[in-house]
Amino acid sequence: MNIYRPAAMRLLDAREEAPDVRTFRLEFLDGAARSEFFSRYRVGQFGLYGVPGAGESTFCVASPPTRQEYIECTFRKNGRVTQALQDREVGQMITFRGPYGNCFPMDSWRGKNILFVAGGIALPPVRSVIWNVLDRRSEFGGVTIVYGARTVADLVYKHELEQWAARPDVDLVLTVDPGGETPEWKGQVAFVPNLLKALPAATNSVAVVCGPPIMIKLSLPALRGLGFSTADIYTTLENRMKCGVGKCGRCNVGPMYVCKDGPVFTAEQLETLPQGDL
Amino acid sequence: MEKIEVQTEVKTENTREAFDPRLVAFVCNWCTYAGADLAGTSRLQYAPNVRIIKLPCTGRIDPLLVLKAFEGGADAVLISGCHPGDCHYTSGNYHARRRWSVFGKLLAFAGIGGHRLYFSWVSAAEGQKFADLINSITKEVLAAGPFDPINPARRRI
Amino acid sequence: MSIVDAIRADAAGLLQTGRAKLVLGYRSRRGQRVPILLTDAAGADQLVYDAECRQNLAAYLRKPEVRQHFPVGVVAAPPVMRSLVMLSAESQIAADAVTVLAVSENEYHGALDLAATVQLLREKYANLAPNEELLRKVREVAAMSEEERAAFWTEQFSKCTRCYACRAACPGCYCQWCVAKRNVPQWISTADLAHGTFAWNITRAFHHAGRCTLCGACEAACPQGLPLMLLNACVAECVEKEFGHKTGYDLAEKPLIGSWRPDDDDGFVR
Amino acid sequence: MKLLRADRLADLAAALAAQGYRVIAPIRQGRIVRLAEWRPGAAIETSGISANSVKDFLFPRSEIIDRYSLNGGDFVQQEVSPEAIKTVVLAVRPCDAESVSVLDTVFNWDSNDVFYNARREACTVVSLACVRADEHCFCTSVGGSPESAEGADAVLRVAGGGDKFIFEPLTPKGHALAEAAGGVLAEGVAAADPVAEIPRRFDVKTVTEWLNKNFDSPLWQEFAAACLGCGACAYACPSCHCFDMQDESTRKESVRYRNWDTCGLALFTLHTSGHNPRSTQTARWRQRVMHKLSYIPQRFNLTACMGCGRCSRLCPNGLGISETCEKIAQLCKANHEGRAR
Repeated sequence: MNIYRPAAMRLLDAREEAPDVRTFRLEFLDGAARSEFFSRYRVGQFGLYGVPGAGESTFCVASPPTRQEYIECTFRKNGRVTQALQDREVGQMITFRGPYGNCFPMDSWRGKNILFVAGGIALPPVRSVIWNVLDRRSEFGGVTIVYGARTVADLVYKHELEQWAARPDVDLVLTVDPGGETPEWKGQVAFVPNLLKALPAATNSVAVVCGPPIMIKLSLPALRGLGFSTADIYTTLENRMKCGVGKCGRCNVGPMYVCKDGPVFTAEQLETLPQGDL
Repeated sequence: MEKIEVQTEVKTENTREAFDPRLVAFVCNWCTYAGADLAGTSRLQYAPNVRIIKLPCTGRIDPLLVLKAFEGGADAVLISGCHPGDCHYTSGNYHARRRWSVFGKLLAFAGIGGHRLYFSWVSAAEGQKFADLINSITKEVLAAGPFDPINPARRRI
Repeated sequence: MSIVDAIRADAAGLLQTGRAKLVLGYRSRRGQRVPILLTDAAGADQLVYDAECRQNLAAYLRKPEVRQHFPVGVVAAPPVMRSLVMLSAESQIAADAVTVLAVSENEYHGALDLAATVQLLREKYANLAPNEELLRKVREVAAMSEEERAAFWTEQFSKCTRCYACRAACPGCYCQWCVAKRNVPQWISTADLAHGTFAWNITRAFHHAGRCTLCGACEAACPQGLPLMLLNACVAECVEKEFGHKTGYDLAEKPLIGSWRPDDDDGFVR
Repeated sequence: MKLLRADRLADLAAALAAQGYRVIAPIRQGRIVRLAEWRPGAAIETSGISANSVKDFLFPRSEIIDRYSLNGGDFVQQEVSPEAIKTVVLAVRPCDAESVSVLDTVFNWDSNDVFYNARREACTVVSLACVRADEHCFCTSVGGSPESAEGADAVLRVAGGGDKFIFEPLTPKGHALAEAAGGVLAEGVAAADPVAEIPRRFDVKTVTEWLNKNFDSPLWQEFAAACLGCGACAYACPSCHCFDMQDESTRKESVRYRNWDTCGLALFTLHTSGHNPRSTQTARWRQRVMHKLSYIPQRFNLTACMGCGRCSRLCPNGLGISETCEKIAQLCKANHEGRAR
């Protein structure tokens, strides 16, 4: 079997989330590929989405394994591949390889409170966890979501943010960076790490943090301050990837391949990896 | 860029026996394109072998565009702009002239000779000159034969 | 005092007085001459110089790790001196960023600033003896038929692995975003395909029109033995003949391709 | 014992070619000796080490791994089969033959790479024990030896003061080769000449231990000072295996290539956002050394450097794995002595 050969997917729906940010809903053209995917897919894993002629790009699978009719991904148009992907129209085809990488150990979170912290375009990997938790709501304790973006326009999944806000069993804190608010904005105006400090202390809790490097860097001490141990703080790393299967060497960080040993790491694991200039 | 690749793409490989030269012309918006337009509105007949690509100025035409054209299947490339002194942007054509003087010689040294790369000045009033130019280049390329199919510049994936 | 002793003394002097925070020179390693980056005057006795010193040390001046040590001293033979002048003329280094330890095969001219280097180049090295062997080969290729030339270069370029050692070795390759790195669109194919290697090697040679000082570092660095100097010599000959341009003899020199004159050659225009 | 007259190496190549092998051998091309396809009349150079390595024929510079025919927004996947020509690589150095184990591991841990495996399956490696070494060779420092047979299907050993080779088949592929060679190999008895003496420049365990603990050492600045950031060392390296995947397309067809790539180039890790997590040449050189001598050993219990010395032989700037390792070993020795005192 050619491990570099992707499956063919059809684009069912493309939603504009924020400027240049789109969510694709995709279905497998081949039933066998679909069952193969869902037999292995766990939340936190990623895939390589591609357009023949342009190449492949790595994003997380943003839909949860609890919804098996389709997969979704959300990405910003930034380079050659993402441009080619966004040029695709509904009904056209793209390629997909995956699921790759490790996953969030959700079974070990049963009965615990979960704090989700996300920034900007990094909500998608967290979103698959959130929906997975909400689809199995009774298995978990309290759910708190802190999500921030630079401006109101940059918030993604606005429709779902409303759904979460309306749920009594979810605490949602939305924020935008100072200067990013609009007159109608009803949420917070602050940086995410600063808001974390105001949260109640952690008991029997895990945190899932995903965002730009600077947000992660500043959020970790804030979470430690709330009483989270580094083993209970999860994040997903990103590195440039090509093969996705631990061969091309591109995502190598210390002895780890982000594509095989990641993308999900605990803060405890991160401490053992090389810091600074990789 | 995508458009250039599409326009110059090899559809069928030319043979010496049935050779229909593909000429790609990179022309400036202000003089040669207007000249070509005049050739058209004046109903001047010229060889249909040319694909015209309009750019703001010859000063914008990077040698990589020419390499891309050869890569995509052009048998010859023409670069044409305003006469010296007439550049809409003052000096773009002077820059281009110097660039192509060097690049043409380098390309010839690398095996892509004079009947593959042409350079000319055609003003907005010179519809006849444009038609004659295309005819004569097409004739020359026809005589020279297809751009050697083993030439390294040609794209073979 | 021998040439090498004089270089050592001046290098140590530059570092001790703070006129340079780093000296780029050559050392001997396993019979080869390789670059050395000295920050401590005590290391100056490792410096050597002879005709085998082929790397163009001016290439280091684009490296951020070196730039943080400006001003630097550079051991430089005439082609390297010309590269330094070119870099200054193209605003890549400030005129006071380098002190030139000007040397040739049989003479050492002392630690000079760039203005004095230009003076020296004009007085003593205005007409560097052409490399006869190289010129003979250029004639040989030029005399081939077009088909032969295409075949010759196809074979040569087929050896290219696109390691970009030629680019790394060249001081003229100071672009942070080399066109070979750009992928929107993919200007130069990265696969081992003839059109990609052709486009890379031709573009590299062309981008050095008016920058190349024929120092030979690119060809010396090429692990596959490509005759890159043939291309460089072809371009250098053209720019000198057509535009009277000789790289690296004028601190106010305008980049050749970025400038023009109304009376430039018009002969090839239809 | 099978013997081959030293002047009949080309006859061996001819005999194997006649049996349908693609014969790869070290051949002089201009100023360098390369492993290249042998053609009748070409002399096989056995004196030095080739500029390229066996890697070129198992994991080529570019290889097609996927293919599509395009039709607007739709595509049809086309069949791609690994290109596996029956090949023999003649007279490579023992270090080259050993390096195959690294490629085997990387391309087969976790999942199997059919393209690599098909070539590997079709390839017979005949190594030539070294009776000469140059100042860049350091196989003995990384656990290798000039007479090692590891990874080879057959070994040639110089005998009779250089006038013949002992041909020693080791694997079924090697025996098949001996059979294919037919009359070129004669039965006889000979004693192998002494192999090259290659001084141990450093102890690889000490170096690996230092590397495991010293990612942040300020010394990396010094080790990498002369590096100008090209891929010459990695592309020549028999065990460097990192790659890129790039599409080449026309309007009707798209082909996905796997091309060599290297951590020495800035583009390797650059994110689309413009952020480069490995932003300096110092960090890139560190990655190359670490990957070979710390990360792969930790992960696969292998040393990914065979001591062929190609990196330092080729580098115009005098960098090489051995240079860096020697500096580290000296440092460790000095530290050790310092503590002892």
